[in-house]
Amino acid sequence: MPFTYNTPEDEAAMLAAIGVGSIEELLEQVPADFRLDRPLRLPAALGEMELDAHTRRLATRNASPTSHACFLGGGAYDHFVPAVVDAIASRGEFYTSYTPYQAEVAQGNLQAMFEYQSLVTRLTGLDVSNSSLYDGATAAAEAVLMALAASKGRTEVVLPDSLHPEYRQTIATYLSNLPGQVVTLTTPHGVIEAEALRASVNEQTACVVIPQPNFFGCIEEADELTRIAHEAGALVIAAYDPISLGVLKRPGDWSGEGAGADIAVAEGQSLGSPLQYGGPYLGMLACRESLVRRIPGRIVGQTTDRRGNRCFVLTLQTREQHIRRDKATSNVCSNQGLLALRATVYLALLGPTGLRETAHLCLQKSHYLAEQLCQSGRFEKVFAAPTFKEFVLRDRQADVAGFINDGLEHGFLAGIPLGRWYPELADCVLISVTEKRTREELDRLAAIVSSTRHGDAIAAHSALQTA
Amino acid sequence: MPFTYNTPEDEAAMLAAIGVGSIEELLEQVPADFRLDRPLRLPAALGEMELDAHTRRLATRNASPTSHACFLGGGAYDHFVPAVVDAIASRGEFYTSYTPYQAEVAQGNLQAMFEYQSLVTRLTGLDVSNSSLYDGATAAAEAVLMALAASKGRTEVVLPDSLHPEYRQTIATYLSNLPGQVVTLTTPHGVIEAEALRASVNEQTACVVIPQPNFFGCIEEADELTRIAHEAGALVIAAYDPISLGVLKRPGDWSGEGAGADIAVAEGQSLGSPLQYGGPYLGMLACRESLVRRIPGRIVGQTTDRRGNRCFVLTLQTREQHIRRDKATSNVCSNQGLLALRATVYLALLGPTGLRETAHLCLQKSHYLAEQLCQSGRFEKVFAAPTFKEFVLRDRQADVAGFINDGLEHGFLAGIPLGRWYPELADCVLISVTEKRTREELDRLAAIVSSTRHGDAIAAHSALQTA
Amino acid sequence: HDTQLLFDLSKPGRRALRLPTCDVPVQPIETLLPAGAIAEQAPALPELAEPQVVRHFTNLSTQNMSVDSHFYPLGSCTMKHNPKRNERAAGLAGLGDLHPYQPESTIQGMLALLYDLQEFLSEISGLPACSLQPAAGAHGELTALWVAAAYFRDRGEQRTKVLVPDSAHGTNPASAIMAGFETVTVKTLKSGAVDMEDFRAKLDDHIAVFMITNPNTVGIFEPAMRQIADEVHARGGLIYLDGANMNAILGVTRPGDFGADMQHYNPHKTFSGPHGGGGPGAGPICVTEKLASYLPAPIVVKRNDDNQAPVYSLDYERPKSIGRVRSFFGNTGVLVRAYCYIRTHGPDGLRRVSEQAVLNANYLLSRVKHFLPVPQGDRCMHEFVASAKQLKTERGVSAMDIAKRLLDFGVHAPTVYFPQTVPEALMCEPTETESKETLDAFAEMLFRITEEDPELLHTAPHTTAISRPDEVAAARQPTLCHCG
Amino acid sequence: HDTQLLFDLSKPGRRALRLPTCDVPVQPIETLLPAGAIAEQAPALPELAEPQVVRHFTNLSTQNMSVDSHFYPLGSCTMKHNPKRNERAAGLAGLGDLHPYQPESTIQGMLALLYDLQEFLSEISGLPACSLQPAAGAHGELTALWVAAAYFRDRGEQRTKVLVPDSAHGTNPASAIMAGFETVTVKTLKSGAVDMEDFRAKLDDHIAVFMITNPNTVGIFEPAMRQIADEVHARGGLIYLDGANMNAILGVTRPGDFGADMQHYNPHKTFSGPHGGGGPGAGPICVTEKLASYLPAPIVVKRNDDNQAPVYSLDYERPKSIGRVRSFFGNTGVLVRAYCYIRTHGPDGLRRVSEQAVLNANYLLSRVKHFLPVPQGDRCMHEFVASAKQLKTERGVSAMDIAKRLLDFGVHAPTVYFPQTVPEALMCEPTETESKETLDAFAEMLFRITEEDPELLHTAPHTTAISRPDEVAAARQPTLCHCG
Repeated sequence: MPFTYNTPEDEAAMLAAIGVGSIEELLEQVPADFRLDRPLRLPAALGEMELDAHTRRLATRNASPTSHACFLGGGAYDHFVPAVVDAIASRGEFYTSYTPYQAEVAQGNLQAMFEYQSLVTRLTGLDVSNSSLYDGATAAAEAVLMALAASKGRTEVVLPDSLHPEYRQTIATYLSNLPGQVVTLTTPHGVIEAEALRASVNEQTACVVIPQPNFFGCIEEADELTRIAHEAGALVIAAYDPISLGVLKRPGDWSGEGAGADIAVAEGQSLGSPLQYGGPYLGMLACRESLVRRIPGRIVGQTTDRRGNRCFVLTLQTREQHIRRDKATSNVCSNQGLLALRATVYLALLGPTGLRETAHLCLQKSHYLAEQLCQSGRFEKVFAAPTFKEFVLRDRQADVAGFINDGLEHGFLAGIPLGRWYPELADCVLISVTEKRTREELDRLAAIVSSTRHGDAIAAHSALQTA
Repeated sequence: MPFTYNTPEDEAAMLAAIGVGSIEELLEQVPADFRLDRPLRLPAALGEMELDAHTRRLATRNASPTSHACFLGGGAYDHFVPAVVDAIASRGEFYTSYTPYQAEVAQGNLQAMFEYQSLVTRLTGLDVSNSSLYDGATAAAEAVLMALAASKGRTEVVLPDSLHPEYRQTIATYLSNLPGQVVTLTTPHGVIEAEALRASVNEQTACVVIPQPNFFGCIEEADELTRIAHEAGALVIAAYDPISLGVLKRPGDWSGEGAGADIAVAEGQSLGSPLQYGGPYLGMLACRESLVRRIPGRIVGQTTDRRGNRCFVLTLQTREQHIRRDKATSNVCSNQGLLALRATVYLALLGPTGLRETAHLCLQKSHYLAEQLCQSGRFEKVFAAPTFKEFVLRDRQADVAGFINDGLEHGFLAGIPLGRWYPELADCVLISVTEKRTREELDRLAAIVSSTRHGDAIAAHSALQTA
Repeated sequence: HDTQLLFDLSKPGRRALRLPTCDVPVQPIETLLPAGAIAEQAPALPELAEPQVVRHFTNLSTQNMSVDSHFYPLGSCTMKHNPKRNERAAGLAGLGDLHPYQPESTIQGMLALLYDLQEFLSEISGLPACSLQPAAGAHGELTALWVAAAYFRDRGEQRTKVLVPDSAHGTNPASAIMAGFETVTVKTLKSGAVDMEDFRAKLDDHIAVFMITNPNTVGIFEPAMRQIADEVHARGGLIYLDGANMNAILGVTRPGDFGADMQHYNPHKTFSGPHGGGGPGAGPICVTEKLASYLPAPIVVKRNDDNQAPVYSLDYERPKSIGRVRSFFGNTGVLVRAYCYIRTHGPDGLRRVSEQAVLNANYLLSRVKHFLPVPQGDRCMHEFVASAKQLKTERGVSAMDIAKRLLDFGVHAPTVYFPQTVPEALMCEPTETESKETLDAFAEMLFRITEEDPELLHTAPHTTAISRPDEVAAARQPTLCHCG
Repeated sequence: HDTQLLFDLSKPGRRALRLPTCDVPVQPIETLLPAGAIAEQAPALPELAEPQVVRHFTNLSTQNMSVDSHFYPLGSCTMKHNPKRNERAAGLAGLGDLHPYQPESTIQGMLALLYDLQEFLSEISGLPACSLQPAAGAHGELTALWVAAAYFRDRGEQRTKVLVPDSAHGTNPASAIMAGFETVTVKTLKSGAVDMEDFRAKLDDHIAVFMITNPNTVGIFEPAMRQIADEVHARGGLIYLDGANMNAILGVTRPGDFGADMQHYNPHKTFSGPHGGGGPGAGPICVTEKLASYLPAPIVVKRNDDNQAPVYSLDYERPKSIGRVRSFFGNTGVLVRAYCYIRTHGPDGLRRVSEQAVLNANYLLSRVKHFLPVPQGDRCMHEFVASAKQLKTERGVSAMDIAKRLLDFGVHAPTVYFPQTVPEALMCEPTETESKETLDAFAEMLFRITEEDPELLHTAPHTTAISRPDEVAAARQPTLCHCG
């Protein structure tokens, strides 16, 4: 038992002080007929060395973006994580502390959260941010609930097909037992059409969720769409990619400064967090000042202490479940503090120039790859709309699985088949290109598509090994 | 320039304050004819992401004890490093601090060093320890210099062939321009013979270095050898493996408690430090009280501060180069503080039971493997002496290179050929087994030796992949 | 105390990260993106050098108390030791870096781990079906309530109410509301037990779920658990077990065996996942067989073909599923740590965890009760709630005063003012990963504090960088960001 | 201030690490080992639980000042920022875990890195041959002197003396003695420059090596470097360059170009390897062509066969080599970090490092000289030495008082009382990785201190856990271990 302290002598002394003869006697608080009368059926304990060997063995049974060049996106991205982010986030004082209920001994977390909130408002162009939610999808769902609550009486939520399918599914679950209906907007051309939106919004519309860039990587006409939604009295919820804000207009600025989105949500994994098979990630949520008391989750505020020093505390807690119980804005308790810290460190390292350069590299490289893949003749672009860092291609051979398998064989995680979510796009693949991908990798991926001869591809692969 | 701060505005302000027009003007302190008039011929700068990709590419061009089961020893061992050791040693306050010259802001390092010294005296059974030297070989050389200085007039240093050849080479270098001659003791049976030692020591002998276990993994008759050396008035320098002290008698106890080795040196890499291709490692040196003022390197002592609190300081500094210059006991300045910290954490985690269990696993598993390999018929034991965790085998097929290549092919770093250091053992291999090796690995290594058919071996290898 | 913000440290032109130059032909951005979509300038992030960033956050970190550095008896939060070995495993290339949409063939190791974890959690809870998807405890509660709602909907039953004891975590009623139920509060007795009279008065055929925390939030095992479960079940309702206190009962008793139909886990409490300053956690849930088909998709399944190595895959074909409750698989990084923790302990070790947690809590209770009354009595499971009511009445010393003063002694405060059923509550959960020496020192500190000058306590803490921040001002005129 | 030692925390029976049971047949230990070799009991190590170990060392760490947390202007030590990216690279599987006796075919990536590093160091120094083997700066000095001795022996010359300026690091004379030479001290002037008269008086045909630090230890570039080198060379001697101060001249000038025959590097200073609380460092050396054959073996060599990828190997066939100076290849972990640092900077970046280091030092000098005289004058390279002599005389305030008081302000002290040629010396090296803001704050602190009440200073520091330890008592009756 490496993590417990009590020696047999300790136990004896403690039991005597308690006034019982054994630990068993203490456990008699649990009625006998509830007691488990056998050991749990679990594998026997592993020492650290065995655990280490075991987990390493499991890890070697996986391919990963470390071993394979990764072109998978779809809401989770292989962006570069600077070493400083890991170094800071692995400090025990950060990752082994709890929710900062005692502000005097939690200024580290509280100030970092305040900095996070400040960075998010600067990123989005909105007034306030909370200190994190679970992930992009639940942040979107919480934003929808905020909008429904804010626009009393309105019950419709317009979701375009170009919004991440798992976000749409999550929102549907969140609405499943509540008054609030999803109105689906089809996007046959890969983006929301202004006319279609105009036809979908009315006095029942609480909000419209506008993804930017959307799930297909396409750029929505956010200015126009925002105007349409606002004209109908609906709130606009932006679902943005934080990296894209190195080049794209901020949600708060859509359709003109201060006239933009009312709430902006994002998956913050791109900002310095590892992919770790889907989570924990970082739900980001910012909004206009007027919505501040409807925000779900923790918020940190600045104040002064009894000596007059600037300091930070959890604030507006009357929104929260631990105070308001069934009247709370949300049931959120644990948030993603450590991931928000990672995003804070990441953005501090990047600065405005680093963010812009990162976004530009994604933009340029993804367009280059799309072009190379289309030139092969096997693929064609599906949507005409401009894209940021990912794009949808149609395999003229209708063999997406084959393409992905060929990629694997040559050291690539080549793309995401879209058939699971979009049956009509069963012959299509979503390909994402981050700043990490080198031209050499892009050219090799294009080469295995162009070449049907196996030998060439193998040669390309060996080239990598000697690089 | 990610690590510098000055903006052009800063530079201008600073130059103005200094009273010069440019940095160039400051550099004119260097005479013009010495100035380099071209850029250094170095590769262009890499951003962090590029550096990361580059170093990962270099790493994938190496096989390693992470990817291959490692049976290499010879003074550097693949022992298990608990995660706590890495977590503590990667705290910036430890690894980015300097030699604790200002005790008030270095109690962390000073106390850890004091604990290290205390642990080493308990490990060795000797009175005092310094706070580290470069590695085992230089610790041995420094010990020899100590012994020569202590036994004024005596100039001979007896080194057996069973001492690590690189330790012998290092000692020879250290003695190259000093009064002090090496007397070599051959060890045809893998250990020092008492009679041979008796014949080599005399009133000129300053010291005898006794390795335990020795380079061949064999157990020396340390008690008897110590008595012989001491009878001749020579000092005994033990060169021990710290892990072996989980089962073997402490150097200070050789030939009876308090009658043992006078100085004990070791390579401390085994105690929680990574292999990292040969360094940095940890030179350990402990000795009797009477030799304390001849110790090379830093020593930490306990004292009290002006308020009467227990605290720790660098002490006995009049031995050292920064005070005594050409009268110092050694020129050592930088030591291996971070590695000593690792050893301290490692020993704190192991405790007496963990150290004993680790030693026992090495002992049992190495004997098991030796037996399995010999049963194959291809190998035979070379020396009759008992061994601890490594052993020398002779390849009856005299194809050590073939054995090692076969091993590589099946995922093993199988052993160290001895021919480089011992031409007479050119058909021999040194094999080491730590607690990390599993029976399955030992059996598979034995299997590839037994089997001459390639197919079987491949099958054995695939078994690993699916484990 | 230096409260310089990142923004205060910024100077135009500083850089901490240099990106490579573009190695593909660069096209004018206007040809790639519509003019209206392009930002006029980059967001006003601070401009810093790397050493600044490192020093800023390193020093910030030391303003926190944490389990790595301090005793942290924050009741209900199970602030136990966070093993470094788990951090190492979760960070391995091949585990920590997998993309959520990789082909299943490329993640067999990860799926095997997750499948086994599903099985482990089911075995520990006695509830056979498991979903690893929820992102946190409260999210698990909500997911389970959605499952319950789907179950009743499927059966054509109109059940609108959820019973919640007044001592429950605030997440319980909040989750019930989000799942579309109304909450009905059930009173508890001074002992912390459910007031059976009140319970029976409120139990009817509209009750969908009784959300019970057992051991409850004062740390006692619900004495009427059997009756509660039987009577709820008799009315066709379901029992939901708030798993926050699982640390008390691992291998001792199983929720599925004492009547629960659903439960969540807090792996970051029970299974030592670090709390990360408030998160991330995870909230896997286990349910009975009859509720299994409503769990969120996907779930990891295992196929054993004859004589072949097992093949793992993700089962999305769950037509009755409530659907997704979040994106991607789940908080896998947290789940990997939980898996490691369970593998490290095995059956005997897990039971010993609970035994030692209960021993430590009872020992601390026995030391403290003499000067800080513990209304629930002399026994507890893994935590107990002391009350400073008498001190407050007699000397004006509040639970908050005691909590703040403890900070001066280098110990984190217990949870205060929860549960609301105990006046001036101090909820202490020492966990099994603390020593008798630490508990003795803590008890002595508490005693010493109860004897100290109340004035000293009202203004505590005295040794921390800041003291008693003005929370009222913070909430009244909120400053929520440093606006550039 | 808690000074509990590991031993104070120990209790019999505690365990932090569980080893697996033996999976091979266990034989009685007496059948494997001779009775006389077996220990009667295990060493008396402390017995601890893992949380204790983590908390103990976490809290110990915060008792240190470090570059990650504080400005650390410790002259001559180049306490610059230690990039985290280098730590990551050095810890990679495949770089950080290689066994030193792996077959060369299995370490081509590592050998390529080390080969390139040899080339980089040669280019930066202007000295064409390189050995990466020495373990630290002082070890590099010693190795170079062994090389010199071997060179002269090979030429049949009897040279017994090494010239060392009185301002040199103590390692210089200490290394000279260990290499079998006698040291002859050369005086320096108040400006820090070599006293040429004294130098010429001591230069003769028995001089093997002049060990010069340039920029020297007061931070000025030796004005008579040309003459010194010419005159030593004319007498057949060699110039050794103590590379501690290379941070001042990267890409600006090269030791090989200003007359050095040999030099060492301190990668943990110049190339940002962290200092680790006193080590590890590394001490690679570069030498001229004529000395190359005496370098320690092995050296990494590269073979380019036609149209093949280059093959790297270790060259042990060096018959004139002085032999080994340590075991294994070298302090590779430190060298990997140096390699990363050089690759991160490239030619322009390295030069900029020195430019900024010189700018920062001169700026600080310009701010400080008004109240803390700098005897060497108004200019320096990367560091300078101020003197508190006047303060000492007039107000009784010593360099040590100032150093200790700085700790109260959250800044590490400069190097004090070195070089011994400057009375009440305060040697400041700000490095290029500090900001103007930090330098301004530091200068203000220094000024404020010089105005403070001397009594306050004599008893400083006041805010640290301990203050002014009794070093005399420590040395007189040494307590060097906690003896069980």
